[in-house]
Amino acid sequence: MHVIIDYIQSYLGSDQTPGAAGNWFWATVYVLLVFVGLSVAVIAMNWLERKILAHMQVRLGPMRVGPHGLLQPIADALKLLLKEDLIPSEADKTVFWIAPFIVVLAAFTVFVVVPFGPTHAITDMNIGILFMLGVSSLSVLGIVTAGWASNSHYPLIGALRSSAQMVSYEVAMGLAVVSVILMTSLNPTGTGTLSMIGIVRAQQAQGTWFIFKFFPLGLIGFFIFAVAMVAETNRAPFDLPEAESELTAGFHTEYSGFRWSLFFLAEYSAMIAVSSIAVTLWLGGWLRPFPNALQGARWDFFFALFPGITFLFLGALAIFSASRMPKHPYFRIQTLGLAGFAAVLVLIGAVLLYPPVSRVVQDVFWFSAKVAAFMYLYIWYRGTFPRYRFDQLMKVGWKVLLPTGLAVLILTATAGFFVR
Amino acid sequence: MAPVATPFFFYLLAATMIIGGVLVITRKNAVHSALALITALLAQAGIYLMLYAPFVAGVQIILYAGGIMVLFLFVIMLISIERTEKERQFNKQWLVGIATAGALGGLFIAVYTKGKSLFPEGRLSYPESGNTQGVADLLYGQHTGTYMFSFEIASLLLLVAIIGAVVMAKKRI
Amino acid sequence: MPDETKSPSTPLPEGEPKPTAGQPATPGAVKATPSGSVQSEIKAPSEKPSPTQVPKAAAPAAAKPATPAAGHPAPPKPAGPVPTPWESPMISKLKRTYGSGIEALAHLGQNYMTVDRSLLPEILQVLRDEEQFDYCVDLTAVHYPKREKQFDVVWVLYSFPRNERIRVKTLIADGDTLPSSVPLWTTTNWLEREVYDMFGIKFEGHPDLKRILLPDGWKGFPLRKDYGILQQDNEWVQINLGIESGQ
Amino acid sequence: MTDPRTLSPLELENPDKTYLDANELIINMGPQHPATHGVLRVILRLDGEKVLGLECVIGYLHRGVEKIAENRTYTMFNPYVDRMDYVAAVSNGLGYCEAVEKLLSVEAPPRAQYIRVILTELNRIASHQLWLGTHALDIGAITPLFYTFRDREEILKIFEKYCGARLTTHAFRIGGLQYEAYEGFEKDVKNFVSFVKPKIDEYEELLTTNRIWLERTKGVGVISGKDCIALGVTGPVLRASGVKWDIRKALPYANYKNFDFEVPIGTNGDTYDRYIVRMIEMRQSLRIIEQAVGGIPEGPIMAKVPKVMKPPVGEVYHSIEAPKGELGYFIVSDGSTQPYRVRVRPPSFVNLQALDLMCRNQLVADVIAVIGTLDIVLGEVDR
Repeated sequence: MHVIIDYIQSYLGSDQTPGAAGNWFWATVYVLLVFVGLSVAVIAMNWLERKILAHMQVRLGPMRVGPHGLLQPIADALKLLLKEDLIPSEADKTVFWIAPFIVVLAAFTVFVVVPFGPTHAITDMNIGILFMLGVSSLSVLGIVTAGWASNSHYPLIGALRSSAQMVSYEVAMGLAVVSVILMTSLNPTGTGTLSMIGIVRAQQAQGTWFIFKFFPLGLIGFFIFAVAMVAETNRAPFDLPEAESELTAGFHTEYSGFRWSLFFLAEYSAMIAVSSIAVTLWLGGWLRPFPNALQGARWDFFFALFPGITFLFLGALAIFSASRMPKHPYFRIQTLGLAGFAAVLVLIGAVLLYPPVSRVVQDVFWFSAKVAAFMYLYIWYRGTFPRYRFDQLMKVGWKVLLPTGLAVLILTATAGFFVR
Repeated sequence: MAPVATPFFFYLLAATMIIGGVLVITRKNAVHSALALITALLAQAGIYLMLYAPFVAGVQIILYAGGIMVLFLFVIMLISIERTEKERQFNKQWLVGIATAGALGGLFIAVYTKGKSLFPEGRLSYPESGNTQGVADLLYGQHTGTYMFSFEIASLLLLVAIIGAVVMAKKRI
Repeated sequence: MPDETKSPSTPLPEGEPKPTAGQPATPGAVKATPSGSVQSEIKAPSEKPSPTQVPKAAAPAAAKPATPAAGHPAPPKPAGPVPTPWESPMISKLKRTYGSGIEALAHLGQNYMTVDRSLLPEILQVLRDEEQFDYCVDLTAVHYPKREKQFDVVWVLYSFPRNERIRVKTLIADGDTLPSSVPLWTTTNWLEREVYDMFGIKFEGHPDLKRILLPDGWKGFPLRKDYGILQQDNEWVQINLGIESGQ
Repeated sequence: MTDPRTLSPLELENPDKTYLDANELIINMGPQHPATHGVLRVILRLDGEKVLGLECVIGYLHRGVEKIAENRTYTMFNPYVDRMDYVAAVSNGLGYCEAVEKLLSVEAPPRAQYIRVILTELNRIASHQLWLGTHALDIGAITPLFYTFRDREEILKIFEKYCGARLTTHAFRIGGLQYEAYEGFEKDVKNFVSFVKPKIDEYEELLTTNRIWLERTKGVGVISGKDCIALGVTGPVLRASGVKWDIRKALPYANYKNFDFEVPIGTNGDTYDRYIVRMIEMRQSLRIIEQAVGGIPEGPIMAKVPKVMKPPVGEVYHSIEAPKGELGYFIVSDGSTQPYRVRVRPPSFVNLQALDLMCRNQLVADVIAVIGTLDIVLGEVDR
């Protein structure tokens, strides 16, 4: 017993990730935390997307299930789980079964190396970014097999489009990533790193986010990645594989119920994953704004307030909404529910204001806030842009992003050479 | 980090690879074969990881599993599965095939039993943390880069292959 | 599209004249359903001219009254405007060329000409090429079962340069075919298909003459006056639901 | 551009040919498909994603309107026409009423004419708004749909206040109007005009200069004016191909002579031009409404029409410029209370015929765009 507690405690002071420190207990805890956090994030994202999109489109979005539709994602999830799981009779059943799992596995596995903080990652791999790109590229396998296994024309076309699209945009994405890796090598030893944590530390050491490095090269590289990542995740305006108006639902046309929800889950976690890459590579990962310019205990204290204040603000918003709920008895439960939700938010905010907690949590907070900004962008794109046509999409990928990426890579290398 | 349960993972990955490899040649459905091949390739990536060669493992996943196999599937999906399923899996030269496989197996066994002196005992000389840098040094290092020339030759060859493929595939340029 | 698929396969009931051998389905045959005894709304004409004689026998001007409904028993007479001759340079030119095969009238401020079947292809061609009627607005038919030549087929033409709309009408008997005007106006492709679908009038030289609005296996031609709605409903209900129709 | 006359049929019945060429794929789009605007079924023959040809299969919504007409009196048939192009029910009603009026040799009184024009033009805007929303949705922009539906609601409110119905309005009667304009009608219409003007700018802001929108619509589904005329395509599609022809100007009906408006034309005949033409048409409709609503004369709203209508023997073809093109009614009277034959010349039906020509050698995604830009309503195609 003592041994176990010692084993658990031995990690606490470590400045490494649990994976790198070889602590199985904490690694497992982190895996569970990431899994639960991701699931919650997907659920929240589902609700937020519907609400934000709705408000962009002069409508209210879900309003019935729970106050302001807060319970709608849960209701949806229940519906999907209880739904009949249809398998087309002519489908290749084994492959049809496996495909969604490949996608989900790929989408979740990448989070092994995502650094939520200097020590808040499941593990820190030497080849972190390579691992992320590699594993996320596996999800295309799931999509292709799903489209093929359905044995139907629309899914097949969706799958073809999807694989072509993902393979081509991976190239541009890779070039943008390589330019960042070149930037990490601008240190006295001249050695760069592929490790996710190492990349953030390099930004810290060089005193700038890589988006501002060699202005405008970093910015252009970031832009290339930001476009490619939308295409990688099959989101509007690059949502051709599931273009509703053309291919009904693309590669998952024949899927229903639980298996369909796996695709849904995978899509959203893939969005979070690529956003995490972008945040880590260009936006300083877990670093708070101006970590070098605004140093000192006072600034540390000031920035440590943000997580708590954010939650308090959200809580206040919920209280305000609760006070504006209709006063009809019919709405009593909903009002109470919203008030309860507000109370929970305020409580979390209060806990986060407590300095020891806020110090631990603030890295995660900044990281999540940056990712959340990307998520908002995703929704915004979807509300604004029409859909590209397939040849245009390929043209953008091969004729615009790829040459630009190459140019950025070469220019970054040149700039790096002179700086050193 | 100390390796954990190394033999277990080795045998697990090796078994996966072998089963995957066997499935590749026995499945009549080409897509199933491709999926089995992907499994085998992923297991191989795992073995690279165990050899403290994470860079090779990552490249294996990106290139083989993520890139090449997707293109394989791409092609396979477009051909008629019904016809391939009717075709005979083994042709008349299966005896020769078995003989060759047996010879190769014999060679492996011979190397395993006798050849300890041929290969230095132990692992790759680079530790896990420095492996990627080590690979880079071998390829591009100013003083250590012994493979620079061959690397560039290889890339030139690939470029030629790409252009050739485009020329042959495109009816009109 | 083989015609056999549309014509009823069941034998014709008693009392109906057998269609001439080799002729397509006649309106009378429409009623030839399993429940052949059910009366259609309007009786098919009992006498049928031999279609082969039609082009020659029908002297075009011969008592072709201007009003299309002339074949009907005189309805209670409301006072209304009567058609007046339509006179224009175009008409006189056409009349000079084609003589009495054309009858041009104006009614309610709208001009139309009735053209003999034999002259029709030529006149349509002339109208399009020389008189610049480049836009075929519509093509449709009207069925007068009591008349010898049962169908009015009407082209509504419009000329962009002249800003003028006219109607060209021809009369044909059941079973008669018409030359397809698809080579003249592509738009008539679907319009002819619809006329075929609804009236059973065939257009020779049409690229793909098959039913358009109704399913391929449909029996009969619904817009003919002798197409029995009740009977069709009865039949459908009996075949598909196995009960008596409540109509 | 291929000459429409040389288009060959698809030869779908020849399975050998399609089977042997492995590059060709036959895809069935619809009748249950999110982007075929109803129950249109399109059989596409594809080479990869390139369309080699397509065939429309229609009739899933066929209700036999023309047959029904033969069994109803003139008055009884009036509501049926609303069910054809149900997004422009008022225009349908106008065409039918005017055709029967012509047969009866009566004319609606001026006051009725003005109100008719206002309602018809409102309906044109509503129809174009619905088109814009769904068209943009097809191309992947989901937001304009909600904007247009929000603003179309205001039109439907006016309809509802006027005649109690929103969609299938049955607003007009043969000989004029049944209902006097309600109190505040003019104010409502004026308010609507000033309300919707900035909204149309809003739609344009979202789309007109949007790069993706331009890429998706420019050069897509091109049809020349000559082909349009050969195929009988009318309405905004014809005008976008550069033919300045609008029945309101060419063969004026109702009292459109009294109003001052422009007929917009395009130059390229592509999807983008059709979009622009329709946007301008909405503005021009507002202009007509502004003129009309200021000058509604006093007077009766119904001409002297007998209770039991027995038009004299004769036939008449009358057409109007519906939002989708030339909507014509060919009515044959045998002097009885029921029309002997009513033929509807549906613009959607004729325009849909151009789909094959416009989609050849384009991509699947363009088929969707072209179906959208043709602005078809299956209720009218199938009748």
